[in-house]
Amino acid sequence: MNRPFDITYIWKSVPEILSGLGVTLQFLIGTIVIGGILGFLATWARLSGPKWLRAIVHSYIWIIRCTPSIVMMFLVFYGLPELLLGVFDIDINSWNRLYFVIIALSLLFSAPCSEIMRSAYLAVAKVQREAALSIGLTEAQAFRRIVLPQALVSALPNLGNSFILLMKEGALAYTIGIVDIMGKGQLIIARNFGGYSIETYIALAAIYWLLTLAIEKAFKLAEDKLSAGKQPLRAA
Amino acid sequence: MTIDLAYVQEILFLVLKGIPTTLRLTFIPLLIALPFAFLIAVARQRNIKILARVSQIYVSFIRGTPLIVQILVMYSLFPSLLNVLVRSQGLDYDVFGINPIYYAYIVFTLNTIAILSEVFRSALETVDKRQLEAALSIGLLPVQAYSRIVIPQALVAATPNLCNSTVNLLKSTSLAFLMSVQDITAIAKTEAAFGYNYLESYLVIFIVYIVLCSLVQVFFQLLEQRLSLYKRGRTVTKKTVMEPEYYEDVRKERYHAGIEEYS
Amino acid sequence: ETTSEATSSSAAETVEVTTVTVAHTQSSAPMNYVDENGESTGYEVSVLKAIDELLPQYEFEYVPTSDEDLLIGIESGKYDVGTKGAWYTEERAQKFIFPENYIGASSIGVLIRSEDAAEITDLESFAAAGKSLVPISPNNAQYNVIQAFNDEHPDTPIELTAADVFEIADAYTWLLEGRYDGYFAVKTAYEVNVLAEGAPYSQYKDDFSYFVYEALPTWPLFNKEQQELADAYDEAFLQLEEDGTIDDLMIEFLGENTFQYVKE
Amino acid sequence: MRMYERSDTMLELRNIHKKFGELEVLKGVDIAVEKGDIVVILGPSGSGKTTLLRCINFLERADEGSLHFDEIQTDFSKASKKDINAVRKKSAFVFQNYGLFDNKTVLDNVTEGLIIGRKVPKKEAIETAIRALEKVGLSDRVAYYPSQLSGGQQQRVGIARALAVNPDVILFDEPTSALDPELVGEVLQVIRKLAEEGTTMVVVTHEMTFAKEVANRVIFMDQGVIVEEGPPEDIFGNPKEARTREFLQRILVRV
Amino acid sequence: MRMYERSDTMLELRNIHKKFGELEVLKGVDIAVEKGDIVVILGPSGSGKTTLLRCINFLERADEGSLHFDEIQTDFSKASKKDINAVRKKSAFVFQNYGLFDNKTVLDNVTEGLIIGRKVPKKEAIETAIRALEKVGLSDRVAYYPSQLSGGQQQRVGIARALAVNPDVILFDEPTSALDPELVGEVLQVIRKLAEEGTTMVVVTHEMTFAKEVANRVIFMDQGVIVEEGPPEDIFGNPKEARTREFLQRILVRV
Ligand SMILES: Nc1ncnc2c1ncn2[C@@H]1O[C@H](COP(=O)(O)OP(=O)(O)OP(=O)(O)O)[C@@H](O)[C@H]1O
Ligand SMILES: Nc1ncnc2c1ncn2[C@@H]1O[C@H](COP(=O)(O)OP(=O)(O)OP(=O)(O)O)[C@@H](O)[C@H]1O
Ligand SMILES: [Mg+2]
Ligand SMILES: [Mg+2]
Repeated sequence: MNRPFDITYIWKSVPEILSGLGVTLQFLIGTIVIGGILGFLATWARLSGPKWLRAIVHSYIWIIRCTPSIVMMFLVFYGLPELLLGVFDIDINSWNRLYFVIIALSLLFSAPCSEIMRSAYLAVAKVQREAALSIGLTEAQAFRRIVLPQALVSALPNLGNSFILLMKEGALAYTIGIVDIMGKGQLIIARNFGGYSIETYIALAAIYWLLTLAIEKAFKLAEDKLSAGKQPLRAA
Repeated sequence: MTIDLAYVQEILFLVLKGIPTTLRLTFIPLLIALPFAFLIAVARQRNIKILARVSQIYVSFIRGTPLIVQILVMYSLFPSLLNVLVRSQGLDYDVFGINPIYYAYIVFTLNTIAILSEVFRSALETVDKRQLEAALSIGLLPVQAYSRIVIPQALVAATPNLCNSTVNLLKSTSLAFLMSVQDITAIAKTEAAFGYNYLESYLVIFIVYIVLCSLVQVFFQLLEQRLSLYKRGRTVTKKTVMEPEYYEDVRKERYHAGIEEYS
Repeated sequence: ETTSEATSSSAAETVEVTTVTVAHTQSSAPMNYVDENGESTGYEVSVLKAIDELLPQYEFEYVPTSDEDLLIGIESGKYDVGTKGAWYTEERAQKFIFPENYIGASSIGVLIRSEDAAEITDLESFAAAGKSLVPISPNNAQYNVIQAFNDEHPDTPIELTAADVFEIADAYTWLLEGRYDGYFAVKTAYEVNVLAEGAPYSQYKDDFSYFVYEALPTWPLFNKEQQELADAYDEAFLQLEEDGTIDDLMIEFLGENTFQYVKE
Repeated sequence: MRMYERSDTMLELRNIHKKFGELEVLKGVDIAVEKGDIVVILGPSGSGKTTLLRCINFLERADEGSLHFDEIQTDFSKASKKDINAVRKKSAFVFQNYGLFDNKTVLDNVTEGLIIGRKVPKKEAIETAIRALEKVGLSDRVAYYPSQLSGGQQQRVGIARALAVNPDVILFDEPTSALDPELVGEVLQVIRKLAEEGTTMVVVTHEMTFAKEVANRVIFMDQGVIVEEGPPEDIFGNPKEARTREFLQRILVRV
Repeated sequence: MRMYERSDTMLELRNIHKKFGELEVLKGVDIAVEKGDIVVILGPSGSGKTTLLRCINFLERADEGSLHFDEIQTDFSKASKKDINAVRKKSAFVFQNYGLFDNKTVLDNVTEGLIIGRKVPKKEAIETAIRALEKVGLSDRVAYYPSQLSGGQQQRVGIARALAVNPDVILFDEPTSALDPELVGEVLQVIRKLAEEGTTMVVVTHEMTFAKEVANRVIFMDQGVIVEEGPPEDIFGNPKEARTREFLQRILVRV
């Protein structure tokens, strides 16, 4: 194959790509926190809220899951300021664009996140909660101390999937001009008129993979810690 | 800013033609991925030495690298490589004539396998070990024990996450346009480019995805209800207690055969 | 007169300064892009910067963004003006104000293998030879050019494949290995990737040959409310064309003045 | 047979009804238990004993009926969150299936209700827990997880967990089903001692010996109703109802 | 005490060792069971009874020792998949914790091993299943899921499930722990009848009456070793070992 390849360029592009890391981490963490809280509230409402609230939350999750991310991005970037201005007379047009990215991603993340939590919660044996209540723990305590840690064991791999997907959502930020590591890579390639694209993408992939390995490592530790006392499904 | 409804209608009709492609791009990779993902999940769960290790690296690599990079490799580099191979074998096969949708299938399948393997792994965590043991003890083979007892129970916890993944996949198939595959997003974008009717195009895309994703969600919701019947315990009615059909059938036949020994 | 006011800096403080948000695409070098330092640049952006200097009543602020956001943003008024190498269509003219003067011209040339150079010299001969083109993004002016060509030559159309092209130099390889026969390349890109000293494909420079088909004029797009701004642009643009700034910028970013290839 | 000083009613249920779908499992059950009483509930499999205990602790919501628990007086259909929590704080449940916390060690299983539920300081809670575990002969298994225990060991952790929180009322659901006779005797001692200290207990059991030796009142249930109740010597010695006689006959023949 | 015709050894274990981490739970156990035998294993909680049964069925892999099961002869460290499957096909296990399939109704729990494991036609399987369920008094619960059953009902489904597959050897782990005395008697009848038909059974139980009435050999285990074994009249009437005497004493005092 007559494809030019300049291995040193991989190295050369790394510093500039890394200058986008701050943005990536900001929207990743921001979304995990806000989207996670939203998802948690949605789960709670769906499992033990009053009927009307359950219906609302169910539709919310339903619609969000149907929404393509680019559509959500534009709804938030254009619709939300209009809405806030029209209804509450609050002007958020001057906000840092990163906030819009975080809001859009949080909404998108909250729905699958809530489904992950719901399925994990339902998978914990009923008697675990009952036993906790019977020794005088309140519902909240029973949930936090007994049910949640067990539910997390089965939620973690799915949350891991979601976090990693989220981290790679830079393309979405790029559409409104927020440049994360992926965006940096694309800027470099554009400046080179497409030259050294493979080298640049290799650098990008390596950086993403390293970040993924870090996330996976953290999840593995959490999983090992939380699954204490659990007997893995292994045939004798 | 106004939305041109007539134009929305026009694009909608054009976009409908892309639905089969979008569905193919979703369900073919999904169906191929299911068994592989499950095998990886089992291998990792049961810690089967080399297999578990290799799958772990695979999952991490595929999840960890941007889809666009995988598309670059699969769509841009892979055919060139294949071409060199075919040539070196002296074959006369037109590698570049291959419909790029196949590369799209490969990329999406590889990704779906990685994602679903984690979904299944977590689902298997929810099944009590004793369920497997009980199945083995009445003489089911491990394969049967998994398929009849463990998997149905694991699927209850897996369904909402399978739904998440399917819906995500459905939406991310729009990336196939990078490989010149004409799915619904591709058609809408091409239409939009001419008159810059992006608002209308995105509205149409939104509508179509709402319909498609809703169908997927309905399917998985019904599936979850069906699979978790045993957990909620279906409401006991007089009928289910007194005369479940199969039981009645057997009783009747016994009666007619004159061997009704139990009344 | 406004022009004299604008040029004389002494009058500047008497004018109320309006901030104008200028959107531009971030990855369409050489027309619009973001440099190593995160600064907006490119041919079109540079022209607008020069225009800003001529207009004391306006202060331009640049926002690099994507094609989609740029269009929706200008239409909704989030951005006052935007530039993305947009070409003119009737439909677009209903949504945006196109000024009198186009800002640049995107030269459309086709890169082919040298072995075909004898046979192919223009699009007509390319089409007649039944050659295939590397897929083009429908967002790109080139897409429109081929569509127009096909409309004019219904008997020998060029097969046109749309793809959401991501900017990669692989098209050069594709030509070499015979996957496609022609690549619609901006001349600058060809120069940077093939002709220049130490360019990634310089070792194959004899394998390629390039012909220019035409240049398609590109316009900045103004929000429907910004007629006044558009007028100010037109005036300033003519001035820049006159004093040679445009020509300088063309040479700087595109290597040549592409207006010469614009067909009327 | 012992008689403990009786102050007043600790626990009283009136007219409990509970349906699962169409199946009526409890058909109007009344029970009154005095402070310090050990009430044993006997009855064939599926007669509603577990369901009754679960209703007392609001793990199952009875469809009808009223509950009086110490100062708490409420209707099952109306019971507020506050009432429910108060009842649970004052009682403990030993589950038929042990119901240990799978993600906690033996020690943590026992201290959980103390440290979290009752805000006992950690050190004190551990001491109490170890004392409770010693009573059931398990102080050498504190660091094990439930999945690493034998059936009998798990059952004993369940008992220790209930004892440790020192509740006013303990509800035992077949607390000795997985225990060998040696241990049954030991648990019996523990229960007697608790009663002497004033703890009220309701025990569902199939062990007749256990019932005879420990109860000061025996209730015989069948098909969701109380067939007969009274002091053990009456129930075992001179049952009035035919159903009770029939049930006891088979046992007495065998033992 | 019955003596059944004895053909030859059905099940033989030699020198079984099993460790969990550092804890040696089985320390060299030897057992030989003839066809049609009912062997009862007694022993205090945690002595390794369940672990021993689990090893026989390969639910736990013993670290050392050999197994002879009908024609199968293998070493635990070497046993092939084929051996393991063969052993499981010929045996059934009644779990201390019932171990019902949560996702299957009572009827399906019982037919599963027949239809899937043994390829019995569906109709025939249902008939067999219903007969097995009738034996344990549960034919009116065929359409229930395990979560809708009382403890005793679950245990009986577990027994019916094992009976239905008509295995050569049944391993019972405390099969009557959740049953009332009436039902214990019935299960005892069932087991006796099976033995007469030639089924070999190993029963772990804490019910001494059960042991006395049904066993033709009793094994007393403690701390991972067999302390004493023999016919029930010897073990109960005239135990040789001090540990056995001590264990039995406490029971005999109480019963
Ligand atoms: N969730 C449920 N849905 C339907 N029926 C149920 C449910 N829970 C219990 N039952 C039925 O209620 C009846 C009483 O059950 P319960 O557990 O109270 O019996 P029990 O007296 O404790 O029996 P055992 O001695 O066998 O434990 C049983 O027939 C059982 O099938
Ligand atoms: N997975 C495990 N990890 C560590 N220790 C274990 C594990 N399983 C069992 N044990 C230990 O092995 C010992 C024997 O357990 P086993 O279940 O065989 O006892 P058992 O004789 O059946 O007792 P019981 O009558 O109480 O059921 C117990 O002390 C228990 O703590
Ligand atoms: Mg019960
Ligand atoms: Mg045991």
